Amino acid sequence: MIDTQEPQACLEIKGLDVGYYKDLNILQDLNIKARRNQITAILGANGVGKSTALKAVFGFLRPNAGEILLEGENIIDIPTHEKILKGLAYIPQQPGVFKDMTVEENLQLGGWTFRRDKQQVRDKVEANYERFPVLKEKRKQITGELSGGQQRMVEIGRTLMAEPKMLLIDEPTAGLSKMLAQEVYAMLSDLTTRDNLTILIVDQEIRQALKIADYVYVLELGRNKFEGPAKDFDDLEKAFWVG
Amino acid sequence: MSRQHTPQLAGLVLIAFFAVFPFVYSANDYPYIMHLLITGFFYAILASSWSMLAGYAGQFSFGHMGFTGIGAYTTALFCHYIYLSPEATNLCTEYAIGDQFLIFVNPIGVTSSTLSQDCLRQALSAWDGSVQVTAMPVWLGIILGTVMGGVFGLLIGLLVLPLRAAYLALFTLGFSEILRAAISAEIAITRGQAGIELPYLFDQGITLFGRHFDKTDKLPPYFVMFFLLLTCLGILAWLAKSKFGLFVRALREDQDAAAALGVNTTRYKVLVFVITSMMAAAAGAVMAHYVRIITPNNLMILQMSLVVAMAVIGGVENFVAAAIGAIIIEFTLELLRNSFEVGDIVIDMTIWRLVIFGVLLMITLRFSRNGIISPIINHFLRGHVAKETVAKRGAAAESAGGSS
Amino acid sequence: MEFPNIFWGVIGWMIFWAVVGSVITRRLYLHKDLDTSNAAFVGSMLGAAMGPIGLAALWLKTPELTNRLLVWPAVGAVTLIAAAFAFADPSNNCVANGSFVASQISNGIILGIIYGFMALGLTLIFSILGIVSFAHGEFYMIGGMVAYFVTTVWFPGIYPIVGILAACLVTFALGAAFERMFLTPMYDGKIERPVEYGILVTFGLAFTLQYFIQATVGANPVKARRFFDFPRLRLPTAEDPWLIKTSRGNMELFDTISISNPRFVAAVACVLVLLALLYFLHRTWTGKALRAVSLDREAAAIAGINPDRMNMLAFALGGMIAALAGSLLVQAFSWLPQVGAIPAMRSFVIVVLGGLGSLPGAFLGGIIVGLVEATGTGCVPDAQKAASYIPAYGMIVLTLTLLLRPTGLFGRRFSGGAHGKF
Amino acid sequence: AALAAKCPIKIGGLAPLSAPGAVGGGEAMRDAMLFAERDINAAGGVLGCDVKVVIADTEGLPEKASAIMEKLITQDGVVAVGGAYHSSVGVASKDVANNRKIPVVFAETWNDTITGDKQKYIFRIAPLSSWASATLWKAALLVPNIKKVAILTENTDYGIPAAEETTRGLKSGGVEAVTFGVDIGTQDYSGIVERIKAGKPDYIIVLATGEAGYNFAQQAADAGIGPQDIPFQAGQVALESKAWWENVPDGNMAFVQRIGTPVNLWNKKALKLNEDYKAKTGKGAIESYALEAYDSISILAQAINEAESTDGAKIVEALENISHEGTLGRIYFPYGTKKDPSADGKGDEWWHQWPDPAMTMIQYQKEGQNSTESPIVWPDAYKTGPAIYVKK
Amino acid sequence: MIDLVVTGLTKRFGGLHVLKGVSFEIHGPELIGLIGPNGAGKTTLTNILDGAIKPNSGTVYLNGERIDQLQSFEVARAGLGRTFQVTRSFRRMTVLENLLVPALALGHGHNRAEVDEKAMEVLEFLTLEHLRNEYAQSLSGGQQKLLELGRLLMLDADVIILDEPFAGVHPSLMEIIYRYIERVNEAGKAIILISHQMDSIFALCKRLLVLNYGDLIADGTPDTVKNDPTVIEAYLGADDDEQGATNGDQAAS
Ligand SMILES: Nc1ncnc2c1ncn2[C@@H]1O[C@H](COP(=O)(O)OP(=O)(O)OP(=O)(O)O)[C@@H](O)[C@H]1O
Ligand SMILES: Nc1ncnc2c1ncn2[C@@H]1O[C@H](COP(=O)(O)OP(=O)(O)OP(=O)(O)O)[C@@H](O)[C@H]1O
Ligand SMILES: [Mg+2]
Ligand SMILES: [Mg+2]
Repeated sequence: MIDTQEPQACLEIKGLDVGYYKDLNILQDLNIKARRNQITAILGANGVGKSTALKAVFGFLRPNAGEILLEGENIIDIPTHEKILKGLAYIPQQPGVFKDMTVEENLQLGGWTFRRDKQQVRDKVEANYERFPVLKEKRKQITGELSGGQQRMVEIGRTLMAEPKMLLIDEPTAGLSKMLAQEVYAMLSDLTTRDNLTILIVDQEIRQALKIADYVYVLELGRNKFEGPAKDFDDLEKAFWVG
Repeated sequence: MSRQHTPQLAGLVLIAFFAVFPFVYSANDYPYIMHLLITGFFYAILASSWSMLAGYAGQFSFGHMGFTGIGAYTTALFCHYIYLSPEATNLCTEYAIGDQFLIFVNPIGVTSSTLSQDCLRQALSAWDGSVQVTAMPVWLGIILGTVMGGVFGLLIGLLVLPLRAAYLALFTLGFSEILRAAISAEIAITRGQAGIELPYLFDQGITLFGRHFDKTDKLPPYFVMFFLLLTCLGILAWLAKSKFGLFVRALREDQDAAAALGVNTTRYKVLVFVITSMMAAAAGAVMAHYVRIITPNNLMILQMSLVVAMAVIGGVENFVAAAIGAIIIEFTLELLRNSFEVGDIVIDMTIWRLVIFGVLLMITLRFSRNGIISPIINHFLRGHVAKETVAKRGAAAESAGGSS
Repeated sequence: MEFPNIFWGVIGWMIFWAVVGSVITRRLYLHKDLDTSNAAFVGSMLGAAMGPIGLAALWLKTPELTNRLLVWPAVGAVTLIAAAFAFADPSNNCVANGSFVASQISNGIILGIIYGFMALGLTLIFSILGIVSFAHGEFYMIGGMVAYFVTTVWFPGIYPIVGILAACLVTFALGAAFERMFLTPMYDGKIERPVEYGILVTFGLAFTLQYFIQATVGANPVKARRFFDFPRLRLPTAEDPWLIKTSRGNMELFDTISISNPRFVAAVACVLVLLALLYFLHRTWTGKALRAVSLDREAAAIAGINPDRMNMLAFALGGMIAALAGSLLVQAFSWLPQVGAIPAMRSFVIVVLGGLGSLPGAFLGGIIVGLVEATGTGCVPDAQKAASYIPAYGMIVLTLTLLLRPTGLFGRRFSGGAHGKF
Repeated sequence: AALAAKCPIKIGGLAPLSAPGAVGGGEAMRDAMLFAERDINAAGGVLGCDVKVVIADTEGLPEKASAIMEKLITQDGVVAVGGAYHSSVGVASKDVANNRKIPVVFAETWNDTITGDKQKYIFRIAPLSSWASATLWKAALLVPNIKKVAILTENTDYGIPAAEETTRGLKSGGVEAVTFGVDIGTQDYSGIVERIKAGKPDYIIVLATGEAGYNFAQQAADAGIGPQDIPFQAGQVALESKAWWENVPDGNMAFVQRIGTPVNLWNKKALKLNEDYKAKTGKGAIESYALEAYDSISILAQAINEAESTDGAKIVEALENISHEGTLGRIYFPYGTKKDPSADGKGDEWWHQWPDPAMTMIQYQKEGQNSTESPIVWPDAYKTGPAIYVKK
Repeated sequence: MIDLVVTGLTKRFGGLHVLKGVSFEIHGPELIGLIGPNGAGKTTLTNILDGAIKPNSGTVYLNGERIDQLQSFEVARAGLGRTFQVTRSFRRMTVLENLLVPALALGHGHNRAEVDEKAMEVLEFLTLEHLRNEYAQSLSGGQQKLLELGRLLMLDADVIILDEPFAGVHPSLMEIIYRYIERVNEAGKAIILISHQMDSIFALCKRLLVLNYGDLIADGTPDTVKNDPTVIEAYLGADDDEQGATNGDQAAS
């Protein structure tokens, strides 16, 4: 899946400064490029600002400086709820399923943007049940009653409903059993090849991430530290977990 | 330097102004203006104590007016039903205390034709003037009312301990509603909506500044209410400055963090209820003796909303601002009473003034959340802080690089 | 009351064991490493219902506190109070007069439905915006006023439904406009204490609306004409015995329960609208989006739902529900600018009782309050005071509930969204 | 100094114009008092000056009332005060006026205590509560086979004493009465109605004012114990016929107590006022408290003229000697400083009290009937038609 | 002599078993690192020690006094202080007032001058003295963290638990926190340091506790802990087949 020639960037973060408080920038001059149809991983110790970067891209935080380009268009001023219309999707670190609603309702809400087309919504929900057969059995269950892993599936499924071109995903397998985690990773690779999705993944499971990623960024305290194709990182593994 | 002291100075000027006002003002409407001031002081006590409760301690209670009712009704019932007599009536419930008898008059309700069932009256007419019965001293009633306010404050404070913001507001609202319903319903004792009458604050009049004032004169109650206000403000100021103020604000900001730093949050939460309730009760008791009649309507949500609005418009996080706001609003609402005509259309301000008031409340909240008075005070008190910070920042910037 | 000692004796006994039960059960469950969230409630109810025997059984077995254990002891306690009352006051209408009891219960339920419906609007607003709307009663009042003016003053003889729709429309627009103008600053996190801000600013709205209506409409009671007449019915036959008899303005069931037309129409309409509302919330896209926002704002935004738009919708809808209740009741009650205060108070009690933010809680809370009020009004022996205390009955139940379960009866299972934050 | 008064001469008019006061009543009184001002000025004013009636909102709150009285006297400079609706307002404000030596003629404050302490400057043309209740129970005792009466009363200073007096009166006639108190503002009476129904009363008396009076009557009618089912005496608000028929479509056969002379005996003044009032307010007929309010102002105007002074003491003197042709009839005050009520063996409450405001009982016998056209069924002196006692 | 004895702490939230019998002891001015994956129960343990929540079973003794059933403020007065993972400064109080709260809570109020002096000294140490009259809400995130540490200094507790003090802190402020920890430690206090930042932990701590989903799986010097296979398995989430790759010297980087 690794192309030989440099693929065009789908999402590009340029010189981003972001913070939660007015004069403390968690991220400083961050530069990241997510290449089309590839998986780009962002790695780094806890608290370096990986999730913050994704939140900023998706509009939950307003950057103090820098640009965020999606297909060359600056998306900083697009409100969060319209990002999905641009083909940008996000799965946050804290699970964000609607716990009091059924699995099916959750999935349906993923199709909010094309809700007028009922047939399409139905088809996509079915497609998701194919992707996650467990969910089909539990379609009428309240999502809050599912296990953490299954909730994660619901969330991924819901996000894929809108058929984004670009997916931001934050620690997709945190709290999942190893088996499930493997499946999720397999699915993510699958998505890039089969569904032509571009993925920007933040992860702590370094080994797994390196296995599926094409390109890797390593952050340290809100700044770029290393970057390079995943295959170059084999020996640097140990450097990651101590930041 | 002087800027920082401007508010204090202004405060002193204001106090001096109110202290001499009754002596220098002599226009025709003197009693009316005095009355407005007394009422203004009354609301100022309520608004400032409520701002301590809601603004400082974050306990957003809607039951504050209930406590004024408790204070007022305690003293009213006390003065209404209890007497001292040198001789036994043998009709009323009575207890010998030394050579006197403590007489509890039986409640006779509101009907005038039941007056004959009043045991004390019967006894008095039997004695035919040979025995002098003494009424209870008003000050004792006021003190009792205050204490009772504290007791109820303690109960409510304990009851609402686990409640969060919205629950607290709704629960306290309900509390004052129950109180109102009970007072309205227990007519035999409280005389319900007919209202219970109270003796004058100074039934025999009083001699002040070498002058005798009749019981109906406005000056003595003016100064009583004024000193009560000053006392309350004094206590509040002292509390706010002392560790109490620090602790209640800390618990407003973050209860767990305050507890982790050794603050007994339960105690201070209850204490702030007790103290502010006592202030409300004291104000209610004095006011009741001044107005000389108290009805359950005083506990209506409308009255509470007035206090809340006054505190909010003044500035709920500064009790002085809340107090000033109360006095200003009391006057504004009175001034707005005057209807006027635009061409043929009579604008009846008796009603429109409250519409205006509601709009003012919303606009203040929307655009100046700290109220109208408190930003002015803060401008003087805290204006220098920014300058100071900026000045020192340059020097400190290097060592505290992160803050750049 | 003939034997007050029996009654108060039993009550005293129940209170004693309820206190013992709540305190010790909680300690015990904590100590035994079990879930304690319902321990106080179950302990107190079991203590009240079955005294030391029930408590001993509970303490020995310490079972998991399922819903069954939550409900049955509570029912038992209520039954015991009722029994004690029956013994103490055998000649009371509530004990001796079956048809009276039936009518009181049906009255309580009908009123409860209407109360619950109103409270639903309040709780809807709370679950999505996280604020308690103090202007709820004023929306109710305006709903009635609009319906009155449309059906009786401006277009007499028009279909009543037009008036109701007009009321909905007006209040919906009003709610939406208010939300845009005054509530939006709450969402950007700039307001330190949004709960209090919400209370105060809606309070200002209430003030403004009430006096605005008084200034423009005046203070004479008005009332809309009856929306529909009942057809004359006598079932099963024209001869007695019959089950249902109706006249134009009244319906009588089983020769005992009589329900007035406006009240019946209002309750039926409330139930219908409630069903429609449930359909809306659970079956339509917008409804699902509303619920989604109330559960998790950020996730909803990620899915493409505009949370700000949903806030506006929720506030407008909540106000509209109150107005709908008002427009239905303006044919039953006389209408004044101050008319909203009492139902608003009632709604507050109900939503706290049911658990702020819980839709089923609001509705069941409404019925509970309706029944409690009916019981109080009907059974308290002193006729003069029984009705005077109506505002207090619900509060007493509420106080007890809050002492035992600070989150109300139906605290949300999976708290999230605004409900989780405040 | 008699004619040196500043023009215009101001007279205060108390009325509740915002909640929690009874705003409906207040607005009626305000309108009537403004008519009084118009009529006095049209007739040449007072002491050569125009009269200005300064309307003041009491909000129905006693503590506001004393403030308002204070304001009227000291800021607006009124020389006398009329109006007032709530008794508690009267009780709270009378001392202020008395101390400032400003005469007050209270219009609709029934509570006996207002004149009971014999204050020099306090007059009243409203009926005494204890006495008004007598008409209630006396009329009730005429109901055939009456054994049990249910009284619905608002728990206010008006309702409770009236209920108690009525109960006592009924008991003296051997009739049992049960009183149901309700909080003002209550909208739903279904529980109470059921309870009253279960008690199977022979007669129902409503002593609730405001919307409560309408709500209860209609809800009772819905439940089968309305005016068409058993003899039913509605509250004062039923006199406002237009509102009555709008709010209580099933209000036929209701009895209502009226204060003031029956319409057929109305003088020209009353008739004219009624017409003007109807035209201005769109109501069916003028309420008795509006008439009282009107008279309270015009009697003061006459007293000032007769005293030839705006001095309080002189006005009081004039009032004590006055004979005023008002809309309610001839108004005079037999007891006062000249003659103590005890001289006639009467209680203190008769001090400065108009002794004979007429009290009648009317009955709506046709649907949509105007209260002024309904037959007077009691007392015999005014009777224009027989009462119809419905029976199930 | 400082003496914290924790025995058999368990805690459940509903069905979730967050702590499963945690025991350890601290004697003297130790500087201990507490590490473990996200959700291991570190903050919960802190909350229990602090008295904010009650354990289902187990005991905590501080200097011979049993503190596990005490309320939070009593624990604080008994000599145990903590910071919060998410900064919890009193936002609408000035920096100075923030510092005064613990001092006055301990009852040092009668000697106000001394308290003020100490507060100023602390502020100076934390380089916040120029901000003393600013509201805490106008401080940056990092400065608020410092402020929280400052409050702990004023509390003068014997045992201090720092919950992720380095999270979101700029390197230059990190220096100050390092100095802070040293200072407190030198003053004879025990510190429990919770952090995900391994280099800081290894640089500062002489003893590590490793918590893994409710179990205390290791307690020893950094070196032994680092090479403990259970720790590596649990914390590094290593695949079994690649376990060998992780036993290098992580502290080096
Ligand atoms: N009040 C609570 N109710 C229910 N579950 C809780 C509660 N507090 C914590 N938990 C759960 O307990 C577990 C341990 O949480 P804790 O905060 O102690 O972890 P931690 O070790 O501090 O993690 P981190 O490094 O992410 O801060 C988590 O699964 C958390 O969800
Ligand atoms: N809402 C917030 N308010 C203030 N500070 C925050 C907030 N969220 C995160 N931070 C701070 O921002 C920094 C970066 O956090 P972020 O969540 O981006 O880390 P991360 O790299 O994703 O870590 P992890 O691997 O633990 O998820 C942390 O120091 C954190 O304390
Ligand atoms: Mg993260
Ligand atoms: Mg933690």
